[in-house]
Amino acid sequence: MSSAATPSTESSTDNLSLVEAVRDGLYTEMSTDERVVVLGEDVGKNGGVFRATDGLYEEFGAGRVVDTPLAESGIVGSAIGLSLSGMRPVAEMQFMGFIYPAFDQIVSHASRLRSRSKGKYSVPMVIRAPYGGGIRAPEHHSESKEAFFAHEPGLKVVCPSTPYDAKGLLIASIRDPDPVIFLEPKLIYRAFREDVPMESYEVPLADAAIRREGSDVTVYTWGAMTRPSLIAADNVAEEYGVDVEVVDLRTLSPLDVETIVDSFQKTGRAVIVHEAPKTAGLGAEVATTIQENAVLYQEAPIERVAGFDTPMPLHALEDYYLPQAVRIQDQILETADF
Amino acid sequence: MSSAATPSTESSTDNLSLVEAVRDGLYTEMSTDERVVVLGEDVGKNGGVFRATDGLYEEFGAGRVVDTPLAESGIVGSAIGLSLSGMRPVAEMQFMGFIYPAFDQIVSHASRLRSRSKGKYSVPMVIRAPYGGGIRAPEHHSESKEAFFAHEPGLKVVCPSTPYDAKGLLIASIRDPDPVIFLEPKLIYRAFREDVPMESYEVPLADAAIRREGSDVTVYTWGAMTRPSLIAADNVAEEYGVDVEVVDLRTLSPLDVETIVDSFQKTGRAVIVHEAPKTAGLGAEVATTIQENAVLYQEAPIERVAGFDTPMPLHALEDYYLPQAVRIQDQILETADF
Amino acid sequence: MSAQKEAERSVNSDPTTITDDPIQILDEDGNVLPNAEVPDLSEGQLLSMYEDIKLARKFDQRAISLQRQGRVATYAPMTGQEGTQVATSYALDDCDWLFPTYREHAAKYVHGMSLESLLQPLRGYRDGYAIPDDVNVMPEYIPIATQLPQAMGMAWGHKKQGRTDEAVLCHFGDGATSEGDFHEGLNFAGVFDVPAVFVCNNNQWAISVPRERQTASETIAQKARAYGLEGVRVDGLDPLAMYEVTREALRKAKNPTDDERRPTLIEAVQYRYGAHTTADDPSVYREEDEAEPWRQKDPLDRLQHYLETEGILDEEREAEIDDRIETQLGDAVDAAENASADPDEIFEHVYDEMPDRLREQRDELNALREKYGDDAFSEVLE
Amino acid sequence: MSAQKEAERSVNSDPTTITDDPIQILDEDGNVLPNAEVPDLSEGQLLSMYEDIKLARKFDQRAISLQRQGRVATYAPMTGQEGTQVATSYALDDCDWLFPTYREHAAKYVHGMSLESLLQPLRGYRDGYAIPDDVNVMPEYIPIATQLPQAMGMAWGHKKQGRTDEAVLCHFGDGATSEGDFHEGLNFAGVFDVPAVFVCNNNQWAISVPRERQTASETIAQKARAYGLEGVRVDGLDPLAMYEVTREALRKAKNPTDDERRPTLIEAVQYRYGAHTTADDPSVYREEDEAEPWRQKDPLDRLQHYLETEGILDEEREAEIDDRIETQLGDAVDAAENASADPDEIFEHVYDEMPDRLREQRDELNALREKYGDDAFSEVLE
Ligand SMILES: Cc1ncc(C[n+]2csc(CCOP(=O)(O)OP(=O)(O)O)c2C)c(N)n1
Ligand SMILES: Cc1ncc(C[n+]2csc(CCOP(=O)(O)OP(=O)(O)O)c2C)c(N)n1
Ligand SMILES: [Mg+2]
Ligand SMILES: [Mg+2]
Repeated sequence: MSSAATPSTESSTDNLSLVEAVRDGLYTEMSTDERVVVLGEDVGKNGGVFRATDGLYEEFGAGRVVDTPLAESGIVGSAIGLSLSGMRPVAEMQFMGFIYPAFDQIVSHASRLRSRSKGKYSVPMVIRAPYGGGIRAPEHHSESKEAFFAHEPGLKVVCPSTPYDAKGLLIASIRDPDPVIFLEPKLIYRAFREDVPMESYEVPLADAAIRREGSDVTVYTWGAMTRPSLIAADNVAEEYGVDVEVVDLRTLSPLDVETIVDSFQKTGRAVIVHEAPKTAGLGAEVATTIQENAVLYQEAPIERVAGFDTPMPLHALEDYYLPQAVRIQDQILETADF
Repeated sequence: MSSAATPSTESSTDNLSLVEAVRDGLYTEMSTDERVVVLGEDVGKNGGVFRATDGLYEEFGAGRVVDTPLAESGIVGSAIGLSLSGMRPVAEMQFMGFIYPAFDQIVSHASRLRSRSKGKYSVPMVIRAPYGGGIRAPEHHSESKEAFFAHEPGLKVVCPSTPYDAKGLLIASIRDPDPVIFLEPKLIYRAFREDVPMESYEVPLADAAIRREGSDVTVYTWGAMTRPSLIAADNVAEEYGVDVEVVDLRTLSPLDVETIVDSFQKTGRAVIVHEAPKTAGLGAEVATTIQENAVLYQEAPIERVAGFDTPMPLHALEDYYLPQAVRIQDQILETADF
Repeated sequence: MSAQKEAERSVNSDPTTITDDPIQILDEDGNVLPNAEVPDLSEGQLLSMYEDIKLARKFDQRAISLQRQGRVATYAPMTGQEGTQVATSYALDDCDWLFPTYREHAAKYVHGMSLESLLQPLRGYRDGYAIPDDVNVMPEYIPIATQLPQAMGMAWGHKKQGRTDEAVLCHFGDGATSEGDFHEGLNFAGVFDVPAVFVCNNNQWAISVPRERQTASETIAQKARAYGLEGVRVDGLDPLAMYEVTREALRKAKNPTDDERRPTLIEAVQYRYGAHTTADDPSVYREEDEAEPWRQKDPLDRLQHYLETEGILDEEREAEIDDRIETQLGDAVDAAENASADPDEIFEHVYDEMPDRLREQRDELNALREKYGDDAFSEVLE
Repeated sequence: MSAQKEAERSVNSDPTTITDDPIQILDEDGNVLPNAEVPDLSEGQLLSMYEDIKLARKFDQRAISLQRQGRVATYAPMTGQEGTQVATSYALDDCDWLFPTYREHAAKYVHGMSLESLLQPLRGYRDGYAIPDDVNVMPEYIPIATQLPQAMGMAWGHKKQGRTDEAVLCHFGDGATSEGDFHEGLNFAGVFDVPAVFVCNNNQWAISVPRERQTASETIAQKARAYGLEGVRVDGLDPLAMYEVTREALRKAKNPTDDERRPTLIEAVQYRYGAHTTADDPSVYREEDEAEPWRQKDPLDRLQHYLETEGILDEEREAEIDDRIETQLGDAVDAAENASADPDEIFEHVYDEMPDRLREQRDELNALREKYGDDAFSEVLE
């Protein structure tokens, strides 16, 4: 099931940042499937507050790249209706912290129309939202609440950590027959570039990616926390000879249990890293799943390095809130030494 | 920390069902604290669709028992404002499935006003909601999503399983300086009666209750699932001689980690029972907390008996969805035999 | 304050607005009002409209009695509101879409759903929501007002695809007008000018909360102005007026003239004769006799009177109608009572493809059923 | 359709409404309009109102420049809107409450907050939200429109406690009118008739979305009718008109006559001269010269002209004012730049009493800081 998603070796690639890859994914799908429409606040002329829809309005026109009124329940609710009419809406929530007014439409309807109608109606649609902290943003702009959506049956939850995956996962999400919450790690929107094929490709919504192979401890993470996890892994390898495997979950719901458990059976030790508050975060599900499936392999408590159980502080203190390499590293060593 | 909350031995008691105890808790607090106001849909003349506010309108008048327009965000938002003005609002959500329109007010504001203002502003308030399935209710009327609220820092989440606790926890919640989500197990609203002191008393929002002592396996549960857990415990004791401890968490956030871990250190085996969907439910947090704190005591995988990762089926099938004694029992035996 | 301001303010701020009586074609007794024109419906259509309203009323009685016998779960009666339900659905073309609430049983039936399918969910089976492919009805909406943005979105999609001949008609109650989704849905409808008709079934009550405590606005129709839309008040107990107004709103939705906007908010002024649902006891919060003036305007009686006056309906026809209704209802109840469901259904259609974890959960459940038998699961938990 | 219906419909449905020009006292040049009466403000009050508007403008410039230098984070400018902000806060009594958004810096300042406290959050420190006890200002509201139900609720609480002399004034933008919370808040305000004034700062833009795409209603003031409330349109660049209208709305909120309802929706017609925030580039979505007609009506210029004409302001006074402003701004920036925060703060005030789990998390963090030093935490993650 798992596959280390390396950029394809196609000749025609672009060197893209993660946010550019999101844009490219939208562009690619809109070019080939006219059912795809993008809607949200400031996604049109303005090209999105993070430029994720840059140029799409000029390319596809106001009918397919739609600036809506400022109303998230209206955006998601009308996207459900668009989907029912046969379109493939991609709705943008400007920040994950502003998805809550749409919560009812998402959990009461988008997630359930298929099962409510015994399969007659379905709402293929994508809700994109930049999530997470670390960019000195004001309050409410740093939310990371993937666990809310992972707890709701009928939704898929996806979170890329590389430009290549961002494009491939987004395309797969748009084509997916089920509603997908697509969380974009805005901390690394422009942090690095990667060669991304110009043509269309999918990264399947089923597989975690092993970002680094290792045999002593597995770090499970996703999105923006993948990078500090990899840094921490390199550091402990170099300084302490601890060999860390880093698993990037990529699809947060449904989870790729096989890859998660396989890695643990190899290492017997796990650290889970996420920036959401620790309590009742997705880390708890990963830890529980591991020990349900592989308790006999377990050699140390499965630990979480996570955001604290507090609101995100204002930016002067946010570096203390987010799991930094130093925190991850310290935990890896403790877990390795248990 | 833990205390088996047995009815006090006061001479003046009433024999009350759980919903009557909720009503009595409201009545008691409203009688002594005029800041307390009750608001919601149909809570006034109608006395609440479950009669949880029966007679309060007649007793305290339309100014303190307020029928609001049909708008949950308006109810919670205005309750926040009432609280800021010095009142002690108790807002009713008619069913937990209808709390979602108010989600933004709860997670973005009620939970954070204290920390946002460095302690200047706070919003002591209670949001009551009947939760859970099993009463042949229509769609959306059987939600059990306590995990959403347990994941949000700044909120407390409370869930009684007995009439005595319902009254004492509700009074403690109303008096608590922080916002409390108070989930009422409507399946057992009228299932049994218990002697409940007529006067005012608090059951602290900090302590889990050991409902049954045992040494082989601990079952962690709350609310409506406490009863089938106890039935299962009795059955396995009788039929297989397995000695089960049943811990009723009562306060779901913050968790009473001490009681949870103490019991596990005694039994080394745990089953968690909840009716919410399994994935990313609160059971995952309990399991993870246990193994973080007591992995060396662990003798079997910690297992969950939970709702399935599906929407609640219509009532013809809901008995298969909810954890029944038979499912709990089977899991207890498997865990005991591991 | 300056005189200028004074003057302007009085224009700007006039909080009083539409107090007009709702549009009627039939008077309270069922006579055509002077100057009113009856809609262009054939005798056959008028007769079958009457039959459907009567069927709706009998269905209601049957469902309530089934509930009392414990044979179906909580039911939301529609007596008094059948006129609006039937007439609005008569105004629909087959290709139009219907977004109903938990109360629009008759509206769904007229737009193509079987009586049996209306009963199935009440018996706990989903089949009634697996609506046939050629029937453009959505499963009922229970979370109040959530259907408005969705109906708006579907109409928007139709417009984007050039399918403006497929309009969307969305029902909701007076209570629903207080929810944020009412506002967001109608505001979007105004901005994107979509082929949709929004019908507020103002039955004066949202469970126990009377219309006057729901909003301080004098009418619900006037709320349309907040969205730049047309708002129309109609006598919801006058099936002919409801038909005509809805038909005209649908015409405009599909084919507006240059100075018309597509969407309309229709306030259908009605009364909920009975309980909110079979779980509700209205005597706790309202006077029994409050219903009287409304019953005087009963849609079934009025249409009957009109049809008799016009010589379209007579005793013989009435008897035929009653017979047909009895047979239909009997058959529907029988069929619904024969429904059954396999626990495997719980796991199906959650996703297009069943995830591994769900498959495991299903298999575990089935293993337990095998081991302990189905009876072990039907233990009463309470 | 019947003539009767035709006639009724035209009354019921008229979607056109208030197109009047907003209320003004000063014309675009700052001359008092014929028939207009200037509000009852002393020379000293008028002068200090002018000074505060000027201070607001300079504060804006300073904050933008601090942001460009990387000394503060994203800032939401208010140039063009200071007139409304200052005038509405002048209309408040000290005991009244202010619910601001991220843009009402000047409104907060006038109602009692220090300049320094406005800058602290921009530097990442919460102190600016720990508002002094005698200052009735809420921390700024960022999730759009969420403040309306809360402001309504506080006013409701005051009314319940007989404290109707403590009114609540709630700010929000034109974009905010599309959110469900706008609707729910105003509808509750109408039903419970609370002492609150709702000020929509219609600055024509919600980031890149122009007012016409936000709603199809012609004015925002007319939305008040959906709630049975009074809606007033005012020239938001006319500080005297804004003061007068707000003052009158507050009077009515606290002390309505028998035929008045307490709450008012004020649409303050303005223009956002600059960017939405310092992270925004308006040239992408609007023409630079669109601002021109608005700049012609600039509140600072108009008040200056008025005060000069009245002989209240002269060069000397202007110079004094400028000096004071410079000193104040310099001091505020210095003070804000000296702020600091202890990581322990993260864990404080989440609950009244710190739960064990939080205490542990705090202790773990401090142990790590001890072990690795604070620098290890300031690694740039991107
Ligand atoms: C969001 C939400 N809140 C509360 C409820 C519970 N509830 C069901 S029906 C109802 C009253 C609805 O009144 P109205 O909109 O007037 O429709 P009616 O029932 O009168 O047809 C309420 C409060 C719900 N279904 N959804
Ligand atoms: C619920 C929510 N959605 C989106 C945003 C992002 N956002 C911040 S300001 C803004 C525009 C607000 O426009 P308006 O209400 O007109 O106020 P203005 O900024 O013009 O003062 C948006 C979309 C937000 N803060 N909250
Ligand atoms: Mg109603
Ligand atoms: Mg604006």
